[in-house]
Amino acid sequence: MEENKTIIEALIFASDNPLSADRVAEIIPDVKKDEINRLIRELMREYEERRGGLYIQEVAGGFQFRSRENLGSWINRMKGGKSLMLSPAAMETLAVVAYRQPVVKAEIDRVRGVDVSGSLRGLLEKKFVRIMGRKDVPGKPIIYGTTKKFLEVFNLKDLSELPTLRELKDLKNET
Amino acid sequence: MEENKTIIEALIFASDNPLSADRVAEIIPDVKKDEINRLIRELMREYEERRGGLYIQEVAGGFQFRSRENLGSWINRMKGGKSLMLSPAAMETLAVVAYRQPVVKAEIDRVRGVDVSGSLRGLLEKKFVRIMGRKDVPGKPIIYGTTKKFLEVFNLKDLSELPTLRELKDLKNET
Amino acid sequence: MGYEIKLDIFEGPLDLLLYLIRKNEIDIYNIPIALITEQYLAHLDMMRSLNLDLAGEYLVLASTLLHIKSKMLLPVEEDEHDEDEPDPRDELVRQLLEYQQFKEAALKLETRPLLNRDVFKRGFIAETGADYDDQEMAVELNVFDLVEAFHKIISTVEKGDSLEIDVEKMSLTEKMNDIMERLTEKGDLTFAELLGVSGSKMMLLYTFLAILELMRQRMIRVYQGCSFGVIRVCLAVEA
Repeated sequence: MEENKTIIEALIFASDNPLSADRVAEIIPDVKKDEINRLIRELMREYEERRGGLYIQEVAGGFQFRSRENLGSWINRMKGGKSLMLSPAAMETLAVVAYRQPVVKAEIDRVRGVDVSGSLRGLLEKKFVRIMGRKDVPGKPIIYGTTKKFLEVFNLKDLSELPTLRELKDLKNET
Repeated sequence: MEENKTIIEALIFASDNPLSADRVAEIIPDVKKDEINRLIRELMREYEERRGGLYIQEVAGGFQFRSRENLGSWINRMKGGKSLMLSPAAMETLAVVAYRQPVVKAEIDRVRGVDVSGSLRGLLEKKFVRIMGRKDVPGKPIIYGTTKKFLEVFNLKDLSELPTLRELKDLKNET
Repeated sequence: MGYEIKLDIFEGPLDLLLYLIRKNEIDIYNIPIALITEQYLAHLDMMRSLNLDLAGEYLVLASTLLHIKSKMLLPVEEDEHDEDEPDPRDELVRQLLEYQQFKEAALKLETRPLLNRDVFKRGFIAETGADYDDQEMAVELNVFDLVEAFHKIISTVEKGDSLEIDVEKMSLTEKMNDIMERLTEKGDLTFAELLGVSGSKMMLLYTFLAILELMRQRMIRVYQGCSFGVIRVCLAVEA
Protein backbone atom coordinates (compact mmCIF):
# COMPACT_ATOMS: atom_id res chain seq x y z
CA MET A 1 0.00 0.00 0.00
CA GLU A 2 1.09 3.50 -0.74
CA GLU A 3 2.81 4.99 2.28
CA ASN A 4 0.66 8.08 2.67
CA LYS A 5 -2.39 5.90 2.61
CA THR A 6 -1.04 3.70 5.40
CA ILE A 7 -0.33 6.82 7.46
CA ILE A 8 -3.84 8.15 6.96
CA GLU A 9 -5.35 4.78 7.77
CA ALA A 10 -3.36 4.55 11.00
CA LEU A 11 -4.29 8.11 11.97
CA ILE A 12 -8.00 7.55 11.49
CA PHE A 13 -7.70 4.30 13.41
CA ALA A 14 -5.86 5.74 16.40
CA SER A 15 -7.68 9.05 16.64
CA ASP A 16 -9.98 9.50 19.63
CA ASN A 17 -12.44 11.54 17.59
CA PRO A 18 -13.56 11.50 14.00
CA LEU A 19 -10.55 12.77 12.09
CA SER A 20 -11.05 15.51 9.54
CA ALA A 21 -9.08 15.82 6.31
CA ASP A 22 -7.92 19.24 7.50
CA ARG A 23 -6.42 17.74 10.58
CA VAL A 24 -4.68 15.08 8.51
CA ALA A 25 -3.25 17.84 6.35
CA GLU A 26 -1.80 19.49 9.46
CA ILE A 27 -0.12 16.27 10.49
CA ILE A 28 1.33 15.37 7.08
CA PRO A 29 1.90 18.80 5.54
CA ASP A 30 3.79 17.45 2.53
CA VAL A 31 0.65 15.94 1.11
CA LYS A 32 -1.90 18.14 -0.63
CA LYS A 33 -5.46 18.39 0.66
CA ASP A 34 -6.87 17.00 -2.59
CA GLU A 35 -4.59 14.04 -2.40
CA ILE A 36 -5.56 13.39 1.22
CA ASN A 37 -9.24 13.43 0.31
CA ARG A 38 -8.59 11.09 -2.58
CA LEU A 39 -6.72 8.63 -0.37
CA ILE A 40 -9.42 8.67 2.29
CA ARG A 41 -12.07 7.93 -0.38
CA GLU A 42 -9.92 5.10 -1.63
CA LEU A 43 -9.64 3.61 1.84
CA MET A 44 -13.38 3.90 2.34
CA ARG A 45 -14.02 2.14 -0.93
CA GLU A 46 -11.61 -0.66 -0.10
CA TYR A 47 -13.31 -1.39 3.19
CA GLU A 48 -16.65 -1.18 1.44
CA GLU A 49 -15.66 -3.69 -1.20
CA ARG A 50 -14.06 -5.99 1.30
CA ARG A 51 -17.32 -6.31 3.20
CA GLY A 52 -15.54 -7.19 6.45
CA GLY A 53 -16.43 -6.39 10.02
CA LEU A 54 -15.35 -2.76 9.89
CA TYR A 55 -15.57 0.23 7.66
CA ILE A 56 -14.74 3.92 7.60
CA GLN A 57 -17.67 6.22 8.27
CA GLU A 58 -17.82 9.91 7.54
CA VAL A 59 -19.22 11.46 10.66
CA ALA A 60 -19.23 14.80 12.48
CA GLY A 61 -17.00 16.39 9.92
CA GLY A 62 -14.43 13.63 10.08
CA PHE A 63 -13.71 9.98 9.44
CA GLN A 64 -13.86 7.10 11.85
CA PHE A 65 -13.52 3.33 11.83
CA ARG A 66 -16.66 1.58 12.95
CA SER A 67 -17.86 -1.95 13.23
CA ARG A 68 -20.71 -2.81 10.88
CA GLU A 69 -24.10 -1.89 12.22
CA ASN A 70 -25.62 -5.31 11.58
CA LEU A 71 -23.01 -6.80 13.91
CA GLY A 72 -23.99 -4.57 16.83
CA SER A 73 -25.81 -7.36 18.66
CA TRP A 74 -22.63 -9.46 18.74
CA ILE A 75 -20.67 -6.59 20.13
CA ASN A 76 -23.30 -5.89 22.75
CA ARG A 77 -23.05 -9.53 23.68
CA MET A 78 -19.33 -9.12 24.17
CA LYS A 79 -19.60 -5.92 26.16
CA GLY A 80 -22.52 -7.22 28.19
CA GLY A 81 -20.55 -10.11 29.55
CA LYS A 82 -18.02 -7.72 30.91
CA SER A 83 -19.78 -6.70 34.08
CA LEU A 84 -16.51 -6.81 35.89
CA MET A 85 -16.33 -3.06 36.16
CA LEU A 86 -17.39 -0.96 39.09
CA SER A 87 -18.06 2.73 39.42
CA PRO A 88 -15.89 4.54 41.97
CA ALA A 89 -18.91 4.80 44.29
CA ALA A 90 -19.55 1.07 44.09
CA MET A 91 -15.86 0.42 44.66
CA GLU A 92 -15.93 2.49 47.83
CA THR A 93 -19.00 0.74 49.17
CA LEU A 94 -17.45 -2.60 48.35
CA ALA A 95 -14.26 -1.56 50.14
CA VAL A 96 -16.18 -0.69 53.31
CA VAL A 97 -18.08 -3.98 53.20
CA ALA A 98 -14.90 -5.95 52.55
CA TYR A 99 -12.86 -4.42 55.33
CA ARG A 100 -15.60 -3.85 57.91
CA GLN A 101 -17.73 -6.95 57.50
CA PRO A 102 -19.94 -8.19 59.00
CA VAL A 103 -21.48 -4.78 58.65
CA VAL A 104 -24.94 -3.21 58.66
CA LYS A 105 -26.04 -0.65 56.10
CA ALA A 106 -26.24 2.19 58.64
CA GLU A 107 -22.56 1.70 59.35
CA ILE A 108 -21.64 1.78 55.64
CA ASP A 109 -23.73 4.94 55.25
CA ARG A 110 -21.91 6.49 58.19
CA VAL A 111 -18.42 5.61 56.98
CA ARG A 112 -19.07 6.71 53.41
CA GLY A 113 -21.07 9.73 54.48
CA VAL A 114 -23.81 9.08 51.92
CA ASP A 115 -26.79 6.80 51.52
CA VAL A 116 -25.33 3.70 49.91
CA SER A 117 -28.64 2.02 48.98
CA GLY A 118 -27.97 2.27 45.25
CA SER A 119 -24.44 0.96 45.17
CA LEU A 120 -25.22 -1.72 47.75
CA ARG A 121 -28.07 -3.02 45.60
CA GLY A 122 -25.76 -3.10 42.59
CA LEU A 123 -23.17 -5.06 44.54
CA LEU A 124 -25.80 -7.54 45.69
CA GLU A 125 -26.94 -7.98 42.09
CA LYS A 126 -23.38 -8.52 40.91
CA LYS A 127 -23.04 -11.06 43.72
CA PHE A 128 -20.01 -9.34 45.20
CA VAL A 129 -21.91 -8.73 48.43
CA ARG A 130 -24.44 -10.94 50.17
CA ILE A 131 -26.81 -10.81 53.09
CA MET A 132 -25.24 -12.77 55.90
CA GLY A 133 -28.11 -12.59 58.34
CA ARG A 134 -29.70 -10.18 60.78
CA LYS A 135 -28.59 -8.76 64.06
CA ASP A 136 -30.76 -9.48 67.08
CA VAL A 137 -31.01 -5.83 68.06
CA PRO A 138 -33.92 -3.40 67.67
CA GLY A 139 -34.89 -3.12 64.03
CA LYS A 140 -33.17 -6.42 63.28
CA PRO A 141 -30.82 -4.80 60.76
CA ILE A 142 -29.45 -6.81 57.87
CA ILE A 143 -25.78 -7.74 57.98
CA TYR A 144 -23.72 -7.68 54.82
CA GLY A 145 -20.55 -9.45 53.87
CA THR A 146 -18.57 -10.35 50.76
CA THR A 147 -19.07 -13.47 48.67
CA LYS A 148 -16.94 -16.23 47.25
CA LYS A 149 -17.33 -14.54 43.89
CA PHE A 150 -15.78 -11.42 45.38
CA LEU A 151 -12.72 -13.43 46.38
CA GLU A 152 -12.60 -15.04 42.94
CA VAL A 153 -12.87 -11.81 41.02
CA PHE A 154 -10.25 -10.09 43.13
CA ASN A 155 -8.09 -13.13 42.97
CA LEU A 156 -7.87 -13.72 46.70
CA LYS A 157 -7.54 -17.05 48.47
CA ASP A 158 -9.34 -15.66 51.50
CA LEU A 159 -10.02 -12.35 53.19
CA SER A 160 -6.73 -12.32 55.06
CA GLU A 161 -5.04 -11.76 51.70
CA LEU A 162 -6.57 -8.29 51.49
CA PRO A 163 -3.82 -5.71 51.85
CA THR A 164 -3.98 -3.70 55.06
CA LEU A 165 -3.90 0.07 55.37
CA ARG A 166 -0.52 -0.18 57.03
CA GLU A 167 0.84 -1.91 53.95
CA LEU A 168 -0.66 0.72 51.70
CA LYS A 169 0.91 3.46 53.77
CA ASP A 170 4.29 1.74 53.67
CA LEU A 171 4.18 1.97 49.90
CA LYS A 172 3.58 5.67 50.17
CA ASN A 173 6.94 6.31 51.75
CA GLU A 174 8.60 7.75 48.72
CA THR A 175 12.28 7.07 48.57
CA MET B 1 -16.44 -12.06 3.35
CA GLU B 2 -17.68 -15.05 5.27
CA GLU B 3 -20.08 -13.95 7.95
CA ASN B 4 -18.33 -15.54 10.93
CA LYS B 5 -15.13 -13.87 9.86
CA THR B 6 -16.80 -10.45 9.74
CA ILE B 7 -18.20 -11.04 13.22
CA ILE B 8 -14.80 -11.99 14.60
CA GLU B 9 -13.18 -9.02 12.92
CA ALA B 10 -15.75 -6.65 14.41
CA LEU B 11 -15.35 -8.22 17.85
CA ILE B 12 -11.57 -7.88 17.86
CA PHE B 13 -11.94 -4.33 16.65
CA ALA B 14 -14.56 -3.32 19.20
CA SER B 15 -12.99 -5.00 22.19
CA ASP B 16 -11.23 -2.66 24.59
CA ASN B 17 -8.61 -5.25 25.43
CA PRO B 18 -6.97 -8.07 23.51
CA LEU B 19 -9.71 -10.58 22.73
CA SER B 20 -8.97 -14.26 23.27
CA ALA B 21 -10.24 -17.02 21.00
CA ASP B 22 -11.92 -18.53 24.08
CA ARG B 23 -13.88 -15.37 24.62
CA VAL B 24 -14.92 -15.31 20.95
CA ALA B 25 -16.12 -18.90 21.34
CA GLU B 26 -18.31 -17.82 24.27
CA ILE B 27 -19.84 -15.05 22.22
CA ILE B 28 -20.49 -17.09 19.08
CA PRO B 29 -21.04 -20.57 20.50
CA ASP B 30 -22.15 -22.07 17.19
CA VAL B 31 -18.67 -21.88 15.77
CA LYS B 32 -16.04 -24.41 16.80
CA LYS B 33 -12.85 -23.28 18.54
CA ASP B 34 -10.70 -24.65 15.70
CA GLU B 35 -12.70 -22.74 13.15
CA ILE B 36 -12.43 -19.53 15.19
CA ASN B 37 -8.69 -19.91 15.39
CA ARG B 38 -8.50 -20.57 11.67
CA LEU B 39 -10.54 -17.47 10.86
CA ILE B 40 -8.44 -15.29 13.17
CA ARG B 41 -5.26 -16.52 11.46
CA GLU B 42 -6.83 -15.78 8.10
CA LEU B 43 -7.66 -12.24 9.15
CA MET B 44 -4.16 -11.73 10.48
CA ARG B 45 -2.71 -12.90 7.20
CA GLU B 46 -4.99 -10.65 5.17
CA TYR B 47 -3.90 -7.57 7.08
CA GLU B 48 -0.31 -8.71 6.78
CA GLU B 49 -0.56 -9.04 3.01
CA ARG B 50 -2.42 -5.81 2.64
CA ARG B 51 0.44 -3.91 4.24
CA GLY B 52 -1.83 -1.08 5.34
CA GLY B 53 -1.73 1.08 8.44
CA LEU B 54 -3.08 -1.54 10.80
CA TYR B 55 -2.68 -5.18 11.63
CA ILE B 56 -3.82 -7.75 14.17
CA GLN B 57 -1.33 -8.50 16.92
CA GLU B 58 -1.40 -11.55 19.14
CA VAL B 59 -0.78 -10.13 22.61
CA ALA B 60 -1.65 -10.68 26.29
CA GLY B 61 -3.46 -13.92 25.55
CA GLY B 62 -5.63 -12.43 22.83
CA PHE B 63 -5.80 -10.49 19.59
CA GLN B 64 -5.86 -6.76 19.03
CA PHE B 65 -5.88 -4.35 16.13
CA ARG B 66 -2.87 -2.07 16.24
CA SER B 67 -1.30 0.60 14.11
CA ARG B 68 1.97 -0.35 12.44
CA GLU B 69 5.09 0.28 14.44
CA ASN B 70 6.78 2.40 11.76
CA LEU B 71 3.85 4.82 11.82
CA GLY B 72 4.15 5.57 15.52
CA SER B 73 5.80 8.93 14.99
CA TRP B 74 2.86 10.16 12.88
CA ILE B 75 0.37 9.17 15.52
CA ASN B 76 2.44 10.78 18.23
CA ARG B 77 2.35 13.90 16.14
CA MET B 78 -1.44 13.73 16.08
CA LYS B 79 -1.74 12.97 19.78
CA GLY B 80 0.67 15.67 20.75
CA GLY B 81 3.97 14.16 21.71
CA LYS B 82 5.05 10.87 23.09
CA SER B 83 3.02 9.94 26.09
CA LEU B 84 4.26 8.65 29.37
CA MET B 85 6.96 6.23 29.72
CA LEU B 86 8.20 4.82 32.94
CA SER B 87 11.22 6.26 34.72
CA PRO B 88 14.36 4.13 34.68
CA ALA B 89 13.76 3.33 38.36
CA ALA B 90 10.21 2.18 37.65
CA MET B 91 11.43 0.14 34.67
CA GLU B 92 13.99 -1.64 36.85
CA THR B 93 11.40 -2.40 39.51
CA LEU B 94 9.04 -3.65 36.81
CA ALA B 95 11.73 -5.89 35.36
CA VAL B 96 12.41 -7.48 38.75
CA VAL B 97 8.68 -8.05 39.32
CA ALA B 98 8.24 -9.47 35.81
CA TYR B 99 11.08 -11.96 36.00
CA ARG B 100 10.89 -12.86 39.68
CA GLN B 101 7.14 -13.04 40.19
CA PRO B 102 5.54 -13.90 42.49
CA VAL B 103 7.87 -11.69 44.46
CA VAL B 104 7.80 -9.83 47.79
CA LYS B 105 8.89 -6.22 48.13
CA ALA B 106 11.89 -7.10 50.30
CA GLU B 107 13.30 -9.14 47.43
CA ILE B 108 12.88 -6.29 44.95
CA ASP B 109 14.53 -3.92 47.45
CA ARG B 110 17.42 -6.36 47.77
CA VAL B 111 17.98 -6.83 44.05
CA ARG B 112 17.80 -3.12 43.25
CA GLY B 113 19.68 -2.09 46.37
CA VAL B 114 17.18 0.65 47.18
CA ASP B 115 13.77 1.01 48.80
CA VAL B 116 11.37 0.51 45.89
CA SER B 117 8.20 1.77 47.66
CA GLY B 118 7.77 4.75 45.39
CA SER B 119 8.21 2.99 42.09
CA LEU B 120 6.20 -0.04 43.21
CA ARG B 121 3.29 2.16 44.17
CA GLY B 122 3.48 3.93 40.82
CA LEU B 123 3.41 0.59 39.01
CA LEU B 124 0.39 -0.51 41.05
CA GLU B 125 -1.39 2.72 40.21
CA LYS B 126 -0.57 2.39 36.52
CA LYS B 127 -1.80 -1.22 36.68
CA PHE B 128 1.40 -2.77 35.42
CA VAL B 129 1.77 -4.61 38.71
CA ARG B 130 -0.85 -6.28 40.86
CA ILE B 131 -1.13 -7.75 44.32
CA MET B 132 -1.21 -11.52 43.95
CA GLY B 133 -1.76 -12.53 47.56
CA ARG B 134 0.39 -13.18 50.58
CA LYS B 135 3.40 -15.36 51.05
CA ASP B 136 3.00 -18.02 53.67
CA VAL B 137 5.99 -17.03 55.78
CA PRO B 138 6.16 -15.10 59.06
CA GLY B 139 4.78 -11.60 58.58
CA LYS B 140 2.70 -12.77 55.60
CA PRO B 141 4.23 -10.27 53.17
CA ILE B 142 2.28 -9.27 50.06
CA ILE B 143 3.39 -10.88 46.83
CA TYR B 144 3.41 -8.96 43.57
CA GLY B 145 3.17 -9.93 39.95
CA THR B 146 2.55 -8.32 36.59
CA THR B 147 -0.84 -7.69 35.00
CA LYS B 148 -2.44 -8.35 31.63
CA LYS B 149 -1.98 -4.69 30.94
CA PHE B 150 1.76 -5.17 31.33
CA LEU B 151 1.65 -7.83 28.63
CA GLU B 152 -0.54 -5.65 26.43
CA VAL B 153 1.63 -2.56 26.68
CA PHE B 154 4.93 -4.40 26.39
CA ASN B 155 3.69 -6.42 23.46
CA LEU B 156 4.02 -9.88 24.97
CA LYS B 157 1.79 -12.88 24.24
CA ASP B 158 2.45 -14.21 27.71
CA LEU B 159 5.19 -14.20 30.32
CA SER B 160 7.11 -16.94 28.57
CA GLU B 161 7.74 -14.43 25.81
CA LEU B 162 9.82 -12.25 28.10
CA PRO B 163 13.30 -11.98 26.66
CA THR B 164 15.54 -14.37 28.54
CA LEU B 165 17.76 -12.86 31.18
CA ARG B 166 21.37 -12.93 30.26
CA GLU B 167 23.27 -15.60 32.17
CA LEU B 168 25.36 -14.19 35.00
CA LYS B 169 28.49 -15.79 33.61
CA ASP B 170 28.02 -13.99 30.30
CA LEU B 171 27.69 -10.64 31.97
CA LYS B 172 31.22 -10.43 33.31
CA ASN B 173 32.81 -10.24 29.88
CA GLU B 174 31.34 -6.89 29.15
CA THR B 175 31.78 -5.05 32.40
CA MET C 1 34.44 15.01 33.63
CA GLY C 2 30.72 14.89 33.25
CA TYR C 3 30.28 13.69 36.84
CA GLU C 4 27.90 16.42 37.77
CA ILE C 5 25.56 15.60 34.98
CA LYS C 6 25.54 11.96 35.88
CA LEU C 7 25.11 12.30 39.62
CA ASP C 8 21.37 12.37 39.87
CA ILE C 9 20.76 9.74 37.30
CA PHE C 10 22.02 6.81 39.33
CA GLU C 11 19.23 4.47 40.24
CA GLY C 12 20.90 3.55 43.50
CA PRO C 13 24.23 2.61 45.06
CA LEU C 14 24.61 -0.52 42.95
CA ASP C 15 24.10 1.52 39.82
CA LEU C 16 26.78 3.99 40.91
CA LEU C 17 29.16 1.16 41.66
CA LEU C 18 28.55 -0.44 38.27
CA TYR C 19 29.21 2.90 36.65
CA LEU C 20 32.57 3.22 38.44
CA ILE C 21 33.55 -0.30 37.48
CA ARG C 22 32.74 0.34 33.85
CA LYS C 23 34.42 3.71 33.83
CA ASN C 24 37.65 2.24 35.19
CA GLU C 25 37.37 -0.78 32.89
CA ILE C 26 37.67 -3.10 35.81
CA ASP C 27 37.17 -6.87 35.83
CA ILE C 28 34.12 -7.27 38.01
CA TYR C 29 35.52 -10.50 39.45
CA ASN C 30 38.64 -8.74 40.64
CA ILE C 31 37.57 -5.34 41.87
CA PRO C 32 40.43 -3.23 43.27
CA ILE C 33 38.44 -2.45 46.37
CA ALA C 34 40.63 0.38 47.69
CA LEU C 35 40.38 2.33 44.43
CA ILE C 36 36.67 1.79 43.99
CA THR C 37 35.89 2.64 47.61
CA GLU C 38 37.80 5.88 47.28
CA GLN C 39 35.95 6.87 44.10
CA TYR C 40 32.64 5.81 45.54
CA LEU C 41 33.14 7.96 48.62
CA ALA C 42 34.27 10.87 46.45
CA HIS C 43 30.99 10.61 44.55
CA LEU C 44 29.01 10.62 47.75
CA ASP C 45 30.84 13.77 48.85
CA MET C 46 30.06 15.40 45.57
CA MET C 47 26.42 14.45 45.80
CA ARG C 48 26.29 15.86 49.31
CA SER C 49 27.94 19.11 48.28
CA LEU C 50 25.31 19.49 45.59
CA ASN C 51 22.65 18.97 48.23
CA LEU C 52 21.34 15.94 46.41
CA ASP C 53 19.16 13.78 48.56
CA LEU C 54 21.39 10.94 49.64
CA ALA C 55 19.30 7.89 50.32
CA GLY C 56 20.44 5.80 53.26
CA GLU C 57 21.26 2.92 50.94
CA TYR C 58 24.25 4.82 49.56
CA LEU C 59 25.73 4.99 53.03
CA VAL C 60 25.03 1.34 53.71
CA LEU C 61 26.99 0.36 50.62
CA ALA C 62 29.78 2.75 51.61
CA SER C 63 30.15 0.94 54.90
CA THR C 64 30.05 -2.42 53.14
CA LEU C 65 32.88 -1.28 50.87
CA LEU C 66 34.93 -0.05 53.83
CA HIS C 67 34.33 -3.32 55.60
CA ILE C 68 35.50 -5.35 52.62
CA LYS C 69 38.50 -3.10 52.23
CA SER C 70 39.53 -3.64 55.83
CA LYS C 71 39.11 -7.39 55.45
CA MET C 72 41.28 -7.39 52.33
CA LEU C 73 43.98 -5.54 54.20
CA LEU C 74 44.26 -8.21 56.88
CA PRO C 75 47.52 -10.08 56.47
CA VAL C 76 46.88 -13.58 55.22
CA GLU C 77 49.36 -16.33 55.97
CA GLU C 78 50.44 -18.13 52.83
CA ASP C 79 49.35 -21.58 53.89
CA GLU C 80 46.10 -20.20 55.36
CA HIS C 81 45.09 -18.78 52.03
CA ASP C 82 43.47 -21.84 50.64
CA GLU C 83 40.48 -22.43 48.47
CA ASP C 84 38.03 -22.56 51.37
CA GLU C 85 38.61 -18.97 52.35
CA PRO C 86 35.89 -16.98 50.60
CA ASP C 87 36.87 -13.76 48.94
CA PRO C 88 35.28 -10.93 50.96
CA ARG C 89 34.16 -9.41 47.65
CA ASP C 90 32.13 -12.43 46.55
CA GLU C 91 28.78 -11.35 47.95
CA LEU C 92 29.08 -7.87 46.51
CA VAL C 93 30.04 -9.22 43.09
CA ARG C 94 27.07 -11.55 43.09
CA GLN C 95 24.78 -8.68 44.00
CA LEU C 96 26.23 -6.44 41.30
CA LEU C 97 25.84 -9.08 38.62
CA GLU C 98 22.29 -9.81 39.62
CA TYR C 99 21.44 -6.12 39.58
CA GLN C 100 23.07 -5.70 36.21
CA GLN C 101 21.02 -8.56 34.86
CA PHE C 102 17.79 -6.75 35.69
CA LYS C 103 19.05 -3.37 34.63
CA GLU C 104 19.71 -4.86 31.22
CA ALA C 105 16.36 -6.60 31.16
CA ALA C 106 14.68 -3.27 31.92
CA LEU C 107 16.44 -1.59 29.01
CA LYS C 108 15.55 -4.47 26.73
CA LEU C 109 11.89 -4.30 27.72
CA GLU C 110 11.82 -0.65 26.85
CA THR C 111 13.00 -1.25 23.33
CA ARG C 112 9.98 -3.38 22.55
CA PRO C 113 7.24 -1.83 20.42
CA LEU C 114 5.29 -0.27 23.26
CA LEU C 115 1.59 0.44 23.21
CA ASN C 116 0.87 4.18 23.14
CA ARG C 117 4.44 4.97 22.23
CA ASP C 118 5.17 2.95 19.09
CA VAL C 119 1.95 1.17 18.38
CA PHE C 120 -1.59 2.29 19.10
CA LYS C 121 -4.92 0.66 19.50
CA ARG C 122 -8.07 2.16 18.13
CA GLY C 123 -9.24 5.41 19.59
CA PHE C 124 -12.54 5.72 21.36
CA ILE C 125 -15.52 4.68 19.29
CA ALA C 126 -19.15 5.38 19.85
CA GLU C 127 -21.01 2.52 18.33
CA THR C 128 -24.57 2.63 17.33
CA GLY C 129 -26.72 0.74 19.75
CA ALA C 130 -23.95 -0.11 22.13
CA ASP C 131 -24.70 0.71 25.73
CA TYR C 132 -21.61 2.38 27.03
CA ASP C 133 -23.00 3.20 30.42
CA ASP C 134 -20.50 4.97 32.60
CA GLN C 135 -17.79 2.74 31.30
CA GLU C 136 -15.32 5.54 30.98
CA MET C 137 -15.74 6.25 34.65
CA ALA C 138 -15.53 2.64 35.64
CA VAL C 139 -12.40 1.19 37.12
CA GLU C 140 -10.89 -2.19 36.58
CA LEU C 141 -11.16 -4.52 39.49
CA ASN C 142 -8.08 -5.09 41.53
CA VAL C 143 -7.20 -5.33 45.16
CA PHE C 144 -4.99 -2.28 45.10
CA ASP C 145 -7.91 -0.07 44.07
CA LEU C 146 -10.01 -1.62 46.78
CA VAL C 147 -7.59 -0.82 49.58
CA GLU C 148 -7.02 2.63 48.11
CA ALA C 149 -10.74 3.27 48.06
CA PHE C 150 -10.95 2.22 51.69
CA HIS C 151 -8.00 4.38 52.62
CA LYS C 152 -9.53 7.36 50.90
CA ILE C 153 -12.78 6.98 52.81
CA ILE C 154 -11.37 6.43 56.23
CA SER C 155 -8.89 9.25 55.95
CA THR C 156 -11.92 11.56 55.79
CA VAL C 157 -13.73 9.84 58.63
CA GLU C 158 -13.22 11.08 62.19
CA LYS C 159 -10.13 9.88 63.99
CA GLY C 160 -10.31 7.57 66.96
CA ASP C 161 -12.56 5.28 65.05
CA SER C 162 -10.88 1.94 65.35
CA LEU C 163 -10.64 1.38 61.65
CA GLU C 164 -7.22 -0.17 61.55
CA ILE C 165 -7.24 -3.57 59.99
CA ASP C 166 -4.66 -6.28 59.99
CA VAL C 167 -4.13 -9.76 58.69
CA GLU C 168 -5.36 -11.31 61.97
CA LYS C 169 -8.58 -9.36 61.91
CA MET C 170 -9.27 -10.37 58.33
CA SER C 171 -8.52 -14.01 59.11
CA LEU C 172 -11.10 -13.77 61.88
CA THR C 173 -13.57 -12.12 59.52
CA GLU C 174 -13.03 -14.93 57.04
CA LYS C 175 -13.94 -17.43 59.74
CA MET C 176 -17.01 -15.43 60.79
CA ASN C 177 -18.27 -15.38 57.22
CA ASP C 178 -17.70 -19.09 57.00
CA ILE C 179 -19.69 -19.80 60.16
CA MET C 180 -22.58 -17.56 59.09
CA GLU C 181 -22.71 -19.29 55.74
CA ARG C 182 -22.83 -22.73 57.29
CA LEU C 183 -25.51 -21.71 59.76
CA THR C 184 -27.63 -20.16 57.03
CA GLU C 185 -27.38 -23.41 55.13
CA LYS C 186 -27.89 -25.87 57.97
CA GLY C 187 -30.14 -23.97 60.38
CA ASP C 188 -28.21 -24.92 63.46
CA LEU C 189 -25.02 -26.75 64.26
CA THR C 190 -23.44 -28.13 67.37
CA PHE C 191 -20.45 -26.45 68.87
CA ALA C 192 -18.40 -29.52 68.08
CA GLU C 193 -19.52 -29.50 64.45
CA LEU C 194 -18.48 -25.88 64.09
CA LEU C 195 -15.07 -26.39 65.63
CA GLY C 196 -15.01 -29.70 63.79
CA VAL C 197 -12.07 -30.55 61.62
CA SER C 198 -10.63 -27.08 61.70
CA GLY C 199 -7.20 -28.50 61.19
CA SER C 200 -4.48 -26.54 62.89
CA LYS C 201 -4.59 -25.20 66.44
CA MET C 202 -4.56 -21.74 64.93
CA MET C 203 -7.68 -22.41 62.89
CA LEU C 204 -9.39 -23.84 65.97
CA LEU C 205 -8.58 -20.67 67.86
CA TYR C 206 -9.88 -18.47 65.05
CA THR C 207 -13.11 -20.47 64.89
CA PHE C 208 -13.60 -20.08 68.62
CA LEU C 209 -12.87 -16.34 68.54
CA ALA C 210 -15.20 -15.96 65.56
CA ILE C 211 -18.04 -17.61 67.51
CA LEU C 212 -17.44 -15.24 70.45
CA GLU C 213 -17.41 -12.21 68.16
CA LEU C 214 -20.61 -13.27 66.39
CA MET C 215 -22.29 -13.72 69.78
CA ARG C 216 -21.14 -10.30 70.90
CA GLN C 217 -22.54 -8.76 67.74
CA ARG C 218 -25.84 -10.61 68.34
CA MET C 219 -25.65 -12.41 65.07
CA ILE C 220 -25.72 -15.93 66.48
CA ARG C 221 -27.07 -17.55 69.63
CA VAL C 222 -25.45 -20.33 71.56
CA TYR C 223 -27.52 -22.52 73.83
CA GLN C 224 -27.38 -25.74 75.75
CA GLY C 225 -30.36 -28.07 76.16
CA CYS C 226 -29.41 -29.11 79.67
CA SER C 227 -26.25 -28.97 81.69
CA PHE C 228 -23.61 -31.18 80.13
CA GLY C 229 -25.88 -31.40 77.08
CA VAL C 230 -24.79 -30.64 73.55
CA ILE C 231 -24.03 -26.97 72.89
CA ARG C 232 -25.90 -25.76 69.85
CA VAL C 233 -25.32 -22.69 67.74
CA CYS C 234 -27.94 -21.00 65.57
CA LEU C 235 -28.61 -17.68 63.85
CA ALA C 236 -29.83 -14.97 66.23
CA VAL C 237 -32.55 -14.04 63.77
CA GLU C 238 -34.20 -16.69 61.61
CA ALA C 239 -33.06 -16.46 58.03
